Amino acid sequence: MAGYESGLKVTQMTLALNLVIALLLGPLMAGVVRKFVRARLHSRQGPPVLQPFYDICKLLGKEDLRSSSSPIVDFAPIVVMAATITAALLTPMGMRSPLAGHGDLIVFVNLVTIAVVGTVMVGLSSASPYSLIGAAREIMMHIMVEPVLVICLIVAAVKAQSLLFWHMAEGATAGGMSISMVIATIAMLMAMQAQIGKQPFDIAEAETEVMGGAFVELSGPRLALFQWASFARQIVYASMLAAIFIPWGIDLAPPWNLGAHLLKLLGVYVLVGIVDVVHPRIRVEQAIKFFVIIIVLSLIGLGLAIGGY
Amino acid sequence: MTTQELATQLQERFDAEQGEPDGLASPGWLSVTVCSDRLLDAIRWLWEDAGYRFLISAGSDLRRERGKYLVTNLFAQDEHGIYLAVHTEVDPEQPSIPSITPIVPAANWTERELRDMIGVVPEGHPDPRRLVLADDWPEDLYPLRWDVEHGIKPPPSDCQVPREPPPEGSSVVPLGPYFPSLEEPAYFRLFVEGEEVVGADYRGFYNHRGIEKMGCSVLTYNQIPFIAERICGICGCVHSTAYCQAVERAAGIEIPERAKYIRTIMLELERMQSHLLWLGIAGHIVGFDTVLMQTWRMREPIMWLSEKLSGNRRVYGGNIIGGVRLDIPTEVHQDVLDMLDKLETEWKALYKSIPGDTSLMARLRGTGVLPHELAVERCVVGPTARGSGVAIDTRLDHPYAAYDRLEFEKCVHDGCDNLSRTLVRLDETLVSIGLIRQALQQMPDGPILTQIDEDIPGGFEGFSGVEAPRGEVVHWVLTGDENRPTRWRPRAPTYANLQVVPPMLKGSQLADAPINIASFDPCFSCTDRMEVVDMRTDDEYD
Amino acid sequence: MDPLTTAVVVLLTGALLTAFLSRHRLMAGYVALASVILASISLLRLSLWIFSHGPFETVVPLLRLPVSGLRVHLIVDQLSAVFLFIIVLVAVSTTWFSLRAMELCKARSLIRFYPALLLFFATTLGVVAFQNMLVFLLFWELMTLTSYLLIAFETEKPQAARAGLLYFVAATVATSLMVIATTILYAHNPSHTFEFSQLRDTLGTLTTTKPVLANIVLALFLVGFGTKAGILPFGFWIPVAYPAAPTVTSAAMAGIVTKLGVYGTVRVFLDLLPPSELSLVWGSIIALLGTASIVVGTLTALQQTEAKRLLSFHVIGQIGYMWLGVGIGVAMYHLHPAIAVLGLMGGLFHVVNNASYKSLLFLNAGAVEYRTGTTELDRVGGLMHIMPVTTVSAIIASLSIAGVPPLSGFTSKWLIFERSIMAGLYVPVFIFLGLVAVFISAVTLASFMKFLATLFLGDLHVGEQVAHREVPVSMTIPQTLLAIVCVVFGVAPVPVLWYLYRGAAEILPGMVPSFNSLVGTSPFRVNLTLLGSNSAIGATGAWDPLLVTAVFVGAMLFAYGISRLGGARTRKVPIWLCGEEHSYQEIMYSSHSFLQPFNRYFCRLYPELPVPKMRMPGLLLKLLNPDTWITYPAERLAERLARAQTQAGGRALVVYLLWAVALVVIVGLVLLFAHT
Amino acid sequence: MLLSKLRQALICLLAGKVTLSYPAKPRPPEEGFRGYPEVDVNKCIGCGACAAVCPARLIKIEDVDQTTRRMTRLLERCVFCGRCAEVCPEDAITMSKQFELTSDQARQDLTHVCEVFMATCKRCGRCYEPATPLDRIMEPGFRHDQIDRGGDRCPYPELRAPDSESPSTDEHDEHDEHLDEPVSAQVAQVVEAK
Repeated sequence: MAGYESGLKVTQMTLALNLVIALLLGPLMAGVVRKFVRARLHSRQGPPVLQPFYDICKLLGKEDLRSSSSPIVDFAPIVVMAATITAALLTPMGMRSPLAGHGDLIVFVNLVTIAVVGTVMVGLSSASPYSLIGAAREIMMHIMVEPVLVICLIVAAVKAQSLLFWHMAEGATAGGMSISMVIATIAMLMAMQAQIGKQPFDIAEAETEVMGGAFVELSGPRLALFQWASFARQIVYASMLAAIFIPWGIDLAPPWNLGAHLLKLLGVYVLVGIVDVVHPRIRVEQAIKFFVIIIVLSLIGLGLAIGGY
Repeated sequence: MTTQELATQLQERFDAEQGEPDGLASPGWLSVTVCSDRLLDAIRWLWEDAGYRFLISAGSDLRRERGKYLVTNLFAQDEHGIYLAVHTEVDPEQPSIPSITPIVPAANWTERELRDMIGVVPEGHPDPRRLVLADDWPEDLYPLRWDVEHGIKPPPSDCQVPREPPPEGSSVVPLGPYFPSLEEPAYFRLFVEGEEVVGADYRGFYNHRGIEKMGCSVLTYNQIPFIAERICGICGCVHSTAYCQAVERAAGIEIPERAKYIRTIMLELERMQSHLLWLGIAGHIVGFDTVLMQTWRMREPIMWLSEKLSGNRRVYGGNIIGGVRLDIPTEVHQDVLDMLDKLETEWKALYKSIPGDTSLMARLRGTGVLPHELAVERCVVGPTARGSGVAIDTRLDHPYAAYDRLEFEKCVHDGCDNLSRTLVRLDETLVSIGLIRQALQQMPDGPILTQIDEDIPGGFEGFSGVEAPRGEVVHWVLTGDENRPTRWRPRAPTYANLQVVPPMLKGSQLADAPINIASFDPCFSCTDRMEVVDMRTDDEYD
Repeated sequence: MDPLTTAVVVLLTGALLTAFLSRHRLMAGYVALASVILASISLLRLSLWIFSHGPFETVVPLLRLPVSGLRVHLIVDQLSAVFLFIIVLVAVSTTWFSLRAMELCKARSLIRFYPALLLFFATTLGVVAFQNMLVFLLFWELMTLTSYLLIAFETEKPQAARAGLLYFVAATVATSLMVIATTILYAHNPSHTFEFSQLRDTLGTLTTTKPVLANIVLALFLVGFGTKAGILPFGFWIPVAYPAAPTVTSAAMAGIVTKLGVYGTVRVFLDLLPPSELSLVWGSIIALLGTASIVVGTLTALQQTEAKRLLSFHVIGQIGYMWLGVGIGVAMYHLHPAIAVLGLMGGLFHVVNNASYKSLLFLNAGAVEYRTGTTELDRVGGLMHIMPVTTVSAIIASLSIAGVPPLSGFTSKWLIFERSIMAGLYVPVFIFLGLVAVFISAVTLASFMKFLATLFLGDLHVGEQVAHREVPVSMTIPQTLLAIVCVVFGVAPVPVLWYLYRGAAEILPGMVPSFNSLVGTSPFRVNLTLLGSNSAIGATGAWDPLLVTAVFVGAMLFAYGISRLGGARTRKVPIWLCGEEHSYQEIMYSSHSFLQPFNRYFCRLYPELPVPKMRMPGLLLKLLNPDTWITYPAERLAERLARAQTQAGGRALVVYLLWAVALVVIVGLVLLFAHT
Repeated sequence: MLLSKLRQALICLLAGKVTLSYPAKPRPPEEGFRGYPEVDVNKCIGCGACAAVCPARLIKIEDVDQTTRRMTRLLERCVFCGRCAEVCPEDAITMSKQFELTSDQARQDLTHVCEVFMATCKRCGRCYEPATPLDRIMEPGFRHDQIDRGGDRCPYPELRAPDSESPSTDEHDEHDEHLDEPVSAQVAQVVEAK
């Protein structure tokens, strides 16, 4: 518990740290993966590493085309970004998160649900058939993937006997990786692949089928906010996976545990990148059938965890 | 059954006189004329009993020459390698002809085009909507008549082409005209319930550019091959080869052996790069961008090689009436062979990895099912047909250029779904590699172009079919006297394949619609035929 | 006279007055509203008094039945005070809403509606107030009768009559089962009274001496309360009754009747049944039934294409959450009190929240029906453009029922999930129940996205003759009231939890862990840190609504700042449909095809509800049809009286009022005289 | 499943990076490449063979007056088939290696007008182009007696004396019915050959 004697001083510092990691490291990591994993496997040079930042800055300046007059369309991106930032402040990124004492696993899951709700509301509020179909697919994927996310986190909670993140970060893998934690990690990886919309689960925003799904009618700063929020969400999921499910490096001294966390983050990103490059996109009902299997798998993990393995 | 026996049979049954017996008739070609009231039973006999496959029908305005409209229906008999043209003359005062679509469903589009282009109305056609002309084209203006001047721009009229309403309870999801998964403008209206497609309606010809009108009004014989080559962005050489062969057969010109081999090599080169391009596009549509990048990387050496051979990556510009313009010197052979070996090794590695990839199989196997009967009934051609077990390949059934001197077999799979169509294309690429190797070995020396001394005589028919990467390209030419053909009718394979897409889409998932359409490798520009505005009339073009 | 009886008396007089004023619909409405508000003021005063002084006890002279010197104790303890608060909240908002909403059933005169509504509220007070099982059952049956009148209000509509009959039969069967159970208990009660205190001891002895009989009694009670609450196998009447009833009735009943079912369960299984191994078994059964009804109710709601039917299936779904919370409380009390008390508080808090947003959702559906005449999801859309207040309240209600953090639904679901996971450490089955609840809360979110999308978002398309105006003020105020309640309970849940804790501690025997030990002692009691079982780890769960909401709002401002950074201009453009124009009808994505792949895969699970066809012999139908033997004679009598007055020269209204005042005075005298 | 994935990944990695950062590192076309047709005006004799044979019909020949012939080329529609270079008797047209021809004022940038000074042909009165009438006369193909070698440069057959027949499809050229059309203002500004 060396790094965790939280005085108010530590929380201010982690507040800034979490924000920086979520908002600035997110696009950077996406750029790194796009260049060194995806482009390399495509045998091409790949765009510059800061390309995501260039995209966001360009979009912020571009004209905002409005096709539906409902106020939800300009309110939802702000809510999605806010929910993602709050979730980022909740996740342990190497050290104890700023909102550590003020929110637990269920709060985190529901904050992420707000982000999905925002996207879906934007998709539903325009009359274009592509955005409606995209929003419907987003909901279906969410229904199937959120339970897997929750079950894996609960496996860690059961191992750590508590729902608070810094307990889980330490307790879950205290005695080394048990069987249930391994199963939970695999299931969590699959769920993460779907939550951040990477292949083979890039179904809600399939550009060749529904032209970007819920985002087809978005442009300008609103689209920039959604893209930045999705980059930040990728960091949140990856650091959740790295902090809780990958055991090493949590109890080092302050500067080193952050370094260990970033390393683990990079590892998770590369793994996700490789899986993303090597798979085509599967259909919605195939994804639903696939995730039923993943839910059963994680339930088995949970059963083992309760049994004490 | 040779052409002569067929001619006698048609003679007694439907008193069809044979076309003028000139020495120029090439072996597997027969042209007969039938009067319009005996036309239906002739076609029924050909379609049901004699097992003929419908190709295309062409309407020509011969009022200056014979004072009549001429409607030609073209058929092919693949076992015996016979092409048959059934002509019917229509008098201009009463321009109508009994529709053959109820008997031959594949003739649906061509007969609607007859009505659009020269004003001959097919009586009893199930779906007499306008096909080729734009919605706002005036009602009574038929572009292919000789008195309508080339390149006119009539004021837009406001007649609306009725659209098929969606069935009860389903909504319309438009796929096109400008859609990420279609490279060219085509407009599919998918009727969707939830994620399931319950119906589809196709409205195409956004890219119609009136090339046939150009062919018979402003271009000369030797200008057409270069314009024909630009009918399709990917498979250009097939069109120019088919056109040149048609004119050569009409005028009885014999091209040198070496030119035949060079044409064969150019056609096979083009087939390889077209299949590689298609596999990349299909991978991208299914979301598998790695396949796109890798196949287009393998394709690049072919493009460099064709650039070295012909001076242009894609539009070789090699064919001209009487032979070819570009030669393949012996020192280039070694480069070609090295490129082929490298491509073969990489292609075999890719070929082995595809069946094992379960997630790719999940998207390809069992989707976009085109049953064998529907393929035969709608006279589908090329890999689309060979994917549904229909064993037709123009290179073997109706040999042309140097194909009769090379040994290879047809690649036929009877899975009837996207996967089997993909496997057909993969096999064909390997076959093409083998063909080019054989052609390079057997290629004799000698001239590549016969000098044509006198003008091409008017009034003769030329016909030729070439196996393009997407299917059988057919060009029918009626030679004219002012150094240009009076009627030139190209038909791209997608023209036949697209008519089977709406029934095939019914029942599939919405997510599969783009890949099902792409598995036909549609080339919408081919279907619409390209045009260049004439410089001299200084028409504004944008 | 004690506040409870005054409330009941006010409601009774209100009922009588509205009966007479049924000719002037608006006047009757205002009188009903006035009486409800008066009753609520006295009830609120009573509940505040209870929370400060402990349970309120008086002997009600009214029912001094001569038989065996039976003296009836009216005891309102803190648990009942909580339910009083719910009844007040729902009664005020639904009556206020009904002022203009009843214009929908113009054909029917209101003589049967307002009296029945006020009687219904009066009987619910009775159910909550008495600690005597016999009186409890009496009021329970009266509630069934009055609610039957409310459901079968539009008897000319066949499905309303059928729904009423179905409800009446189901409720009566349930009550008869409970009567049987009470007689068994009464027989084994040495002191032969129906008081809860004695029954508690008899049940205690019964569980030890004759466990089989005790189980039967508990089973009967479970079925009785389950039917009224709407738990899966027994709640089949809800999807038939609520859509057929006028929206005001379904809002009132959804807010109160199902909650009283939970009240009954808590009374029997926590108050009467001493905590023991048996209560673990029964607690698990309750939790299992709850989870089953969560799953099936919500999954079936996903397929519905009619708004009220969708909401009624969600009633079954939400009741599941309450029973899950109560189940944890019942099962875990003897094993680990901290988890049990918090689980029970979670269940009760969900009861309070559900009362607010469930009736709000029904009011929204009523507003949509009032303005557009239909609640079919496909035929109406984009109401956000003409009904902003209803849309905002619908969004708040939908988000809070789906459990989105800053709103009230989340806090109760958070408590229930958290405690079910912690309980799972001891009794593994609870963890899986909690997980199923999480899975289904996502499905609830999906079905309410569909509800919002088809009714409110998207482009406006309503019937031609629909006026493009918001619903009248008298309907928007109750909606905003309930929406504010949802938000306030979400952001500041601790005061409500404090009252719930007092209510729960009241009925739980033995030493109950203190509120601070359960919920942590952060400043202003804002941060709920739930202490786990082994104190080595300390807090196991944390939820700080105020701070997280503050951070959320700060992040929203930050995001708004970013979006304004580029200074981009906005421009109106039509939808991009790939280049061709399409009419709206062509591309409208209908609601039944909304989640079609998911529905087809999952929802074959629960086929359409098998509703029995009721063909009753003519006589019984006539007997059960109240119109023939109560309403019409009363109406004719009232008319004759009115006509007599009008001949006396047109001062009818004033005479009415005189009559009303006279009646009140007489009733007051009787009560006063009897009391002394 | 995993085996085929690994094999695919292996193919990709073995191939290595193949893309160039294009504008920085240009990709030189192969030697036989047919790019932008460049006309050497000095060699051009204004015979009009290229105009006759161009598939895109983008060469317009006008005789401004008795002594100058203007050849306007709208090269934005050129299909780079190389027929004009192949047919030109004087090899004045060569296909360059330049293929980057996109520009926003494509009409101005790619319109190439060359004026050729011509002498008048005594027989048909049209002008033809010897640098100086005397030394050009010795050029092959300009002599009246060498007509059979298809050297008659006169582009207007119907104006030719009826007896000389030189039917060859390559050189065949139809009458240009728009000859007397006024030159549009845009093309009028004379661009001196590079």
